Amino acid sequence: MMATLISDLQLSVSIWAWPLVALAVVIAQIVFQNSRLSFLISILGLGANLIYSLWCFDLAPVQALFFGAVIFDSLTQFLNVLALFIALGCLFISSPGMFSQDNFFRVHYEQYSEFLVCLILSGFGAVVAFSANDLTCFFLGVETLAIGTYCLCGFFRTEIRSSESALKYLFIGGFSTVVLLYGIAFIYGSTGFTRFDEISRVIAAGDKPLVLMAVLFTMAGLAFKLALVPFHIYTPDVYEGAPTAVTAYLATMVKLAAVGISLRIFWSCFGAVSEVWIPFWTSLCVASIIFGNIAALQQKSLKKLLAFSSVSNAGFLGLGLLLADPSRGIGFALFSYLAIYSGMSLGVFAIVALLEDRSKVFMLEDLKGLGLAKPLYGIALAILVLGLAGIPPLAGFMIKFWIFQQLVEQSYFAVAILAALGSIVGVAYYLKILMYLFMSGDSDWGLATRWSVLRDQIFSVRSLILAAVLLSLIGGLKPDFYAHWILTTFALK
Amino acid sequence: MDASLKILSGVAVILPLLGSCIWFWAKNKIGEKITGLAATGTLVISFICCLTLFWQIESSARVEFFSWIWMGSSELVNFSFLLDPLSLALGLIVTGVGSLIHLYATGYMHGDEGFGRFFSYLNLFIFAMLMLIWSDSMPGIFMGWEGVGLCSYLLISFWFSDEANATAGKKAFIVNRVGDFGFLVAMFCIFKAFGTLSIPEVLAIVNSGNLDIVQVGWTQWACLGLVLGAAGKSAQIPLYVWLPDAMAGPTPVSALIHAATMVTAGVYLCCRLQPLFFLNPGVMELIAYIGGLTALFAASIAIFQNDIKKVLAYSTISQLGYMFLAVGLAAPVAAYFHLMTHAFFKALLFLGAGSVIHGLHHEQDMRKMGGLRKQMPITFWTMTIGVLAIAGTPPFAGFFSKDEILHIVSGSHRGLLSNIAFVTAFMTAFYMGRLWIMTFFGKSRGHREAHESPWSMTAVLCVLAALSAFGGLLNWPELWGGNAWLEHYLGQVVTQMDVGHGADALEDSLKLAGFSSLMGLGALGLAWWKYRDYQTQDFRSPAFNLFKNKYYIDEFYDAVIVRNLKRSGEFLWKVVDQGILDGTLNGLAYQAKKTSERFRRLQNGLLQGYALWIWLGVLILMISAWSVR
Amino acid sequence: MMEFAFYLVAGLMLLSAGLVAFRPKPIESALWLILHFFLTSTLYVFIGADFVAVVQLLVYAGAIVVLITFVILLLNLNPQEISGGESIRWTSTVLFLCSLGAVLFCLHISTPSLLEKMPAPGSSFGSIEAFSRTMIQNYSWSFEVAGFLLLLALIGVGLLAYRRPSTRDHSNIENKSEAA
Amino acid sequence: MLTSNYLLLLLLIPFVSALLIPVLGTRVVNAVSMAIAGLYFLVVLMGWNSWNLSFSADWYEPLGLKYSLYLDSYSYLLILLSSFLTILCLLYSWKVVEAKQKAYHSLFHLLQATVVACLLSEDLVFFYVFWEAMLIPMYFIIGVWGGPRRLYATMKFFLFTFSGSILMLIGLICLYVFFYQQTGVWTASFEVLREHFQSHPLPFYIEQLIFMSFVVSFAIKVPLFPFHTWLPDAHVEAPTAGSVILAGVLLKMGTYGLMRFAIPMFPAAAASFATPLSVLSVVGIILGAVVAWRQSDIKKLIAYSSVSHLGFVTLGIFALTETSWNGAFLQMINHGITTGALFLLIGFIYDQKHSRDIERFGGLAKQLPRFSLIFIIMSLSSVGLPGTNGFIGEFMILLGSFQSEVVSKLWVVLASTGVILSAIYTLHLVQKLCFGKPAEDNSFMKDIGWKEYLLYTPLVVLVFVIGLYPKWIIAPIHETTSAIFNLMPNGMR
Amino acid sequence: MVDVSIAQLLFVSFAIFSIGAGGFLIRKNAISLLICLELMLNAVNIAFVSFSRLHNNESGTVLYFFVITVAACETAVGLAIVLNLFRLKKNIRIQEANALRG
Repeated sequence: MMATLISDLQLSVSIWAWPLVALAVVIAQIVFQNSRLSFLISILGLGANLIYSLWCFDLAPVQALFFGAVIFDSLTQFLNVLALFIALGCLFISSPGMFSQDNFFRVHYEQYSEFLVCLILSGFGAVVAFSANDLTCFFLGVETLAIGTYCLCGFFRTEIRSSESALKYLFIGGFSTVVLLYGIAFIYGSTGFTRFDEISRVIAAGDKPLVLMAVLFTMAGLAFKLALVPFHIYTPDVYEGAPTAVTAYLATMVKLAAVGISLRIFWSCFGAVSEVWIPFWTSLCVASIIFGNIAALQQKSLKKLLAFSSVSNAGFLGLGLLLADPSRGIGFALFSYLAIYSGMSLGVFAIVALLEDRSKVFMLEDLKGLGLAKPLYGIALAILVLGLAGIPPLAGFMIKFWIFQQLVEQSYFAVAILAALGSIVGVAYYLKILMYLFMSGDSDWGLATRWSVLRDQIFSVRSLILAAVLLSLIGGLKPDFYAHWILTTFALK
Repeated sequence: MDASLKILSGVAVILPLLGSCIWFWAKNKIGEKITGLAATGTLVISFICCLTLFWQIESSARVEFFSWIWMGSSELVNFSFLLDPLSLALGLIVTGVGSLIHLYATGYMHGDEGFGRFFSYLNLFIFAMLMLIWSDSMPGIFMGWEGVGLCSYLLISFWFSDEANATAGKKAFIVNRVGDFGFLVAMFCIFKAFGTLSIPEVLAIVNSGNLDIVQVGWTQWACLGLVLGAAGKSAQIPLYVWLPDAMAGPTPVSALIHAATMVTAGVYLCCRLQPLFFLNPGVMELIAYIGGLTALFAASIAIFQNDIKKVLAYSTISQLGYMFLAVGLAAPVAAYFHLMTHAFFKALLFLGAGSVIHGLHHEQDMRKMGGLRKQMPITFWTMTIGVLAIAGTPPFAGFFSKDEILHIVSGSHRGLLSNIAFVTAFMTAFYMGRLWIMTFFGKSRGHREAHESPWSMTAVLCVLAALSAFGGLLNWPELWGGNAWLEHYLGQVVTQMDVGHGADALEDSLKLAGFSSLMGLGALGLAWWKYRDYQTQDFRSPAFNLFKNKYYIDEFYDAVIVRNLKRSGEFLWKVVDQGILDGTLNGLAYQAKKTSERFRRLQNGLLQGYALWIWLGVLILMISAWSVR
Repeated sequence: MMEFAFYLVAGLMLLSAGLVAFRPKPIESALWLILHFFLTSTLYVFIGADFVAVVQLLVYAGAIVVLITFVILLLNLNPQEISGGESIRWTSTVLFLCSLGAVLFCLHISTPSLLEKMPAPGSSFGSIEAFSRTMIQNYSWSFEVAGFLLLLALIGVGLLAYRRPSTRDHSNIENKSEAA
Repeated sequence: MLTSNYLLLLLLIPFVSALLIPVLGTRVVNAVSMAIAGLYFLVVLMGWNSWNLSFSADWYEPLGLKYSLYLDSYSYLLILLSSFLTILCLLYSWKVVEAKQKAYHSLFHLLQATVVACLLSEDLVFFYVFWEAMLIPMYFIIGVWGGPRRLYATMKFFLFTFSGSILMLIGLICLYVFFYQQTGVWTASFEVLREHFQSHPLPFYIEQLIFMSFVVSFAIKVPLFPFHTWLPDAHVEAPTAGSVILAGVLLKMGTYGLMRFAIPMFPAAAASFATPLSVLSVVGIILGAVVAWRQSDIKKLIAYSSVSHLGFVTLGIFALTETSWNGAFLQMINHGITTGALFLLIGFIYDQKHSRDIERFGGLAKQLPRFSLIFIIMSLSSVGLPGTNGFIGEFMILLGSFQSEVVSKLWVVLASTGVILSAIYTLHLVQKLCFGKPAEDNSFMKDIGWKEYLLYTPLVVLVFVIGLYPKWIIAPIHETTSAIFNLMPNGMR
Repeated sequence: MVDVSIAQLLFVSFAIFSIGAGGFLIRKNAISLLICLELMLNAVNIAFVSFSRLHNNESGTVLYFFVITVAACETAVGLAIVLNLFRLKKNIRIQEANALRG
């Protein structure tokens, strides 16, 4: 028993290294009281974890660890790598405040270490969630992630918008948690087990009366995490108020976890009753694609606009999930979408974080003339935005293309057409961003930001942006590099 | 032999083209005189070429140059000439009269700033005209056909600073385009029927006589199209309206293009494709009636015109009506004969009028003329010959040609048509007499001192006078012991309806000739009686307003066609394009925006509202689940 | 007899829940919440989960509600602060929707297999020993995660609420942010 | 004889130059980009008569996507045209466009590159990618350097075209997937798909649906009535050079797509839709002409005349006879030359007078004789006067369509009335512009100089060379046409 | 030990949940919302325990424990946020926390 425990620990290093890093930061903070040091530690720790988990990325057959509570398969490892990337990205995005002489940032970044811990531990929650093979792990992971993000949203605690977003996120999140808990309760109640494999066995065995309820409530809870219509309703406010680094985190990490866990729940547990949940899920996704895009049309605030775009992208992710039946080995569209979309939105939010001025809402008008005043930022933002819009030859197009292809392949023709129409609407507001960037005529780009002093020596953020742009370009022109990785990881055809 | 033909015809055609390219720029360099003479010289050269061709070719010859439209599948159209009596005869007239008129124009256009431009257009016209009459393929003809249209457009709106001229030119071109549309359709039908557009091949197939009913059907449509085209080019009902306005151009142009050559292209086309028309007697009938009506119609208008050039223009239309009449009655030779004589005397008349206008410093209103007999004698005498010729008084050219047509009409036992023809002949004589008298007789009515024109103009007048005096000899009927040279010459390619031989035929024809000539003289006398002491009064009774206003045809077209076209344009633009199509789009966009606005207002920032949404989502899921279960 | 007691308890639970939810003063709701938790633990006793019942009392009633009450007292909200009289339309809508939800719920779960009485549980059900064995063996990983979750909550609360004395010019920042 | 690397050269030169130009010094930009354009033109000329080259490299192997290029005479001639027009545009913009020259030139080269890539691509997905990518440079050219309502116009242009092409995307994905499902091989290579679906036809209604999805997308680009309303706005607002490229090249992509992809792929479906589509073309011809006549804005007039001209082209295409196809393709090139020249001429006087109101001009023939001469020549060629290039094209189209089995003669005859209408509006324009009393405020305008001679002479020469001896250009066109028709089922020929 | 049907217990649980939801949706100050949240979580716990009883295994109980853990954490964080907001706005009226509307 001990031996198995130790071997499990050896195997799952890349998972429990997360809280280890967090603990290290906590201790360092207690001892040295130096937020830069904590930043360094967390970067190094997560980086080491990333390298490690890429290093021994083994495609061994599925292993259930810790008495079958954790499943350490290729999906877990893949998502773990993505999660590490995202966490590092968000750390980078949040880092510049450390160096700011500005009062606002000085005050808040005194507690940067706590910020880091929360971020890392919630990342750990995400990992736990999508590596879960058990309802308890799943629930605890999701909650860890959620509570961590609640705290992160409130990071700028002297700022009303930030605190409000935390408040809203917490209360609505708590409400949805209850819904999700009902789902879990019904899963458990209808089967009597908490391990996914047993659950799926029982469900496959015969129809249990409460399965439908289980599906509905779980779906509602996960749709909330993934921000699908109508459970997206909190996104604009929360995204708007939260510190931009946290917004990026919400737009990427939370969705990542939600997608991973939905894969496990829907395909591993409810795989046998897919005809029950597929219609509901599909309609949610299509609704979010169309609704999200239409709602974004009239948004004046950049972050809200990005929130809605993330809603529509969540719809695409959901469709990808619909098409990603692991038993048939066809998750390619989903995983590539996840990877590329996370990269692109990280880039976009990094730029926003550089340009924004916390003292007021970042309006679209504030972008006026940026493309002329700071062409490089302008072009980078343009490329990323066009990528989000799915204009070829950028990576954003390829991922949408693969989604469409698999939709057609599994003959969801109507869904494909609706999604296409939705993305037509979407293009309109992405183009609006470009208009503000380049076509506003006057080049007096006068958004006085607190970071303007150091904007040009923030190496980390600029490198992040550059990486995102490159991903968006190369991922479209030569998709092999990530596609092969995904395909080999999941042994897809 | 063939090579020489190629060279001769090539030179004849290319020289004017080159000329037109040169004169456009050259005038400022080399001066007016040289330009004019050189331009005339090119024409003379090509006239000589035509003459030599005329001597060399006894029956007919084809000269191939290079392939033009190549449709991929097969060589479709070549630049190649069909030189046979029809084309050669007309070619002679075009180049001959053309060079005369060039000479005349050197005098007439003296001192005009557009001198070089004028001659370049004129040369270009000659080129296009030769292409028209010599090409052996429908598209080739069409090229010339539209080319002459272009030149007439450019020349009518030659003095473009005056809006009216530009408009007149535009009108001419567009009305011609209507005809060309017919021509195009005709080409399509012919190609559909015979699979080729080369005239010799088509005629060969037609003459071989083994056509199936479908092909004949297509030829019928083709002929209708051709009639439309010919009507457009030769100013027949319903497309004659452009010709009177075309008088806005300089007088030499009116003489060359709108009297002698271009307008006769329709007649030429009908003669050229005669076998095709023989297949469709109905269409022939149509042509005959169009011609007759036009003749009468135009003549009745001409009587009431006061602008000297307008009178001539309408008389041109009416004479062209005669030609169509003849064509329609399967008498191409007669038509051709009249075409040639008409070319002579109408050119003469126009140039005479031009010389008058020139002498009166661009005064065109006959009511302001009068008594010019003394001041410009040469013009007077030559005009007199012209008037007599067109009035059909023996022994002038007009007499023979018109008489032949009258003869054929009366021989064709179509009562209406023959009556029309005679009445028209009478009217023709009358209004020509009116013109003659109002211009040269009586006392001068308030114009400044007139002067005789320079030699270059008068000389041309004399030459043309001679031609229109003796042009009748070309086709001195056999009945009257002549040799009917033209009839035999053209007989090689076209077939003339027989008008009978023998004593009684002779007697008839003599009667007819006498009658018609008496009629002409009578009309002249009437005109003399009415206008000899013309002051300012004319037919004043309102009964004549209809004629004075040219039957309100222009107004009619304007109201019925142009207006409606404009209105439909506005409709399509404002209603269909901007209203319906753009309206739908902008409406969609607007709706999307409004919906989005609603969604935005739905983000009311109230936490519990949001929670309610989530709760609603759950309920919706449950309800739908319950309802599908 | 026991049946009746069960129904009584259930009824009281609903009643207390109603009071918790709809009493205007937070402090009152907090107190009613304690009662509600007592009743809940009674229910647990009824269905034989004794240990759970105890924990319910200790943790919930003991810890959480006290925490809440404490905060309420800390904020010592003035009456006009808490007397948020909610509009009747809003209330009725919500109540309607909730009852609709309850009805749907009943429709969904009312299948015969669920309506029959539950079989008597095993002897060891609800015992500490059985519980802890399960917890330590099958759910050890979750247990660890729960630990980290608590740590996270701790630090999060620190992040949100704790302020270092060293922080100088707080007030003006707050004023600024209020102004914003 | 050239090797297939020639195609790579064709593809890469403009891309590289587009990337190169931004890093140049502002002073040399004009010269360098002109030089590159000229060089490129020579390179293209080099390839005369060496078509049917093909090149293929893996793009994304697992899904069988290839960068497979194929050069036939169709694509060659259009590439030639576009490189030629690009030179003229850059030459025109020499002293005219002062603002943001680098971006301007770079965008023109980028546009060139995307157009060439689109023309060369044989793989449907690759074709689609660049078909969309083409929009972006044009979007910026109109949006940045355009007129007052440029934002509306460019947005309309982009969205309109994009929405069409999304449908095409679904259509081609259907093909791509159906092929996979029938054969188990992933490929989007046009040739392969065409052969397969002619030997194993799909259900006819599906063929029709997919065909229509293609046709709608292409028809919007052409533009075919009733999808033409974006064209006038785009033309009016675009800078002169933009209009030239738009009219000369971009519109042709639509007809090219029809001839090269849509109809060869589904000849039967095409035949079944021939009547409605040709009716639309005829409506376009007449509507375009009549509406053009009523315009007071010169550019709008020419834009509507383009609608009319391209109506002829589409009529010829849908008539499905070799002659009409040859004519149609020739007419595409003619339209590029003639309308391009007209836009350049209008731009010439617009830049002097800053008005496009037809009423504000007049009597230019007196003040600008050389200009008027060229203008009249071009107008005549657009009227289709025999001896100019316009006649050949229209004549072959109409003659061929008249012989067609699928299109009723009545429509062809109606289309022929376009000959009259075109005369009406063109002469109207000529009269208003060149004839009549000289407008008093034209006196300062200067006639064309050596630069403009450089600009217009080649165009004038082409007008007559094609008009008098078209064989040299029809012969290559016919090669491809006959090749396409040989592959069609016998019923079609 | 009473013998009731699972449906009855579930009904109780869901009824409490609905009441809690109702309170959650209409109360006006943040603290009450937190309390209602607790109420709802408690309702879920009832379901867990009942199922645990139904299936006669302890997993439900374990879930119950983790749920109260989470409940505690959420309450703590929630209270912290409410405190913070109170510091900033001097009130905790939920409907006034709408700086992010539109």
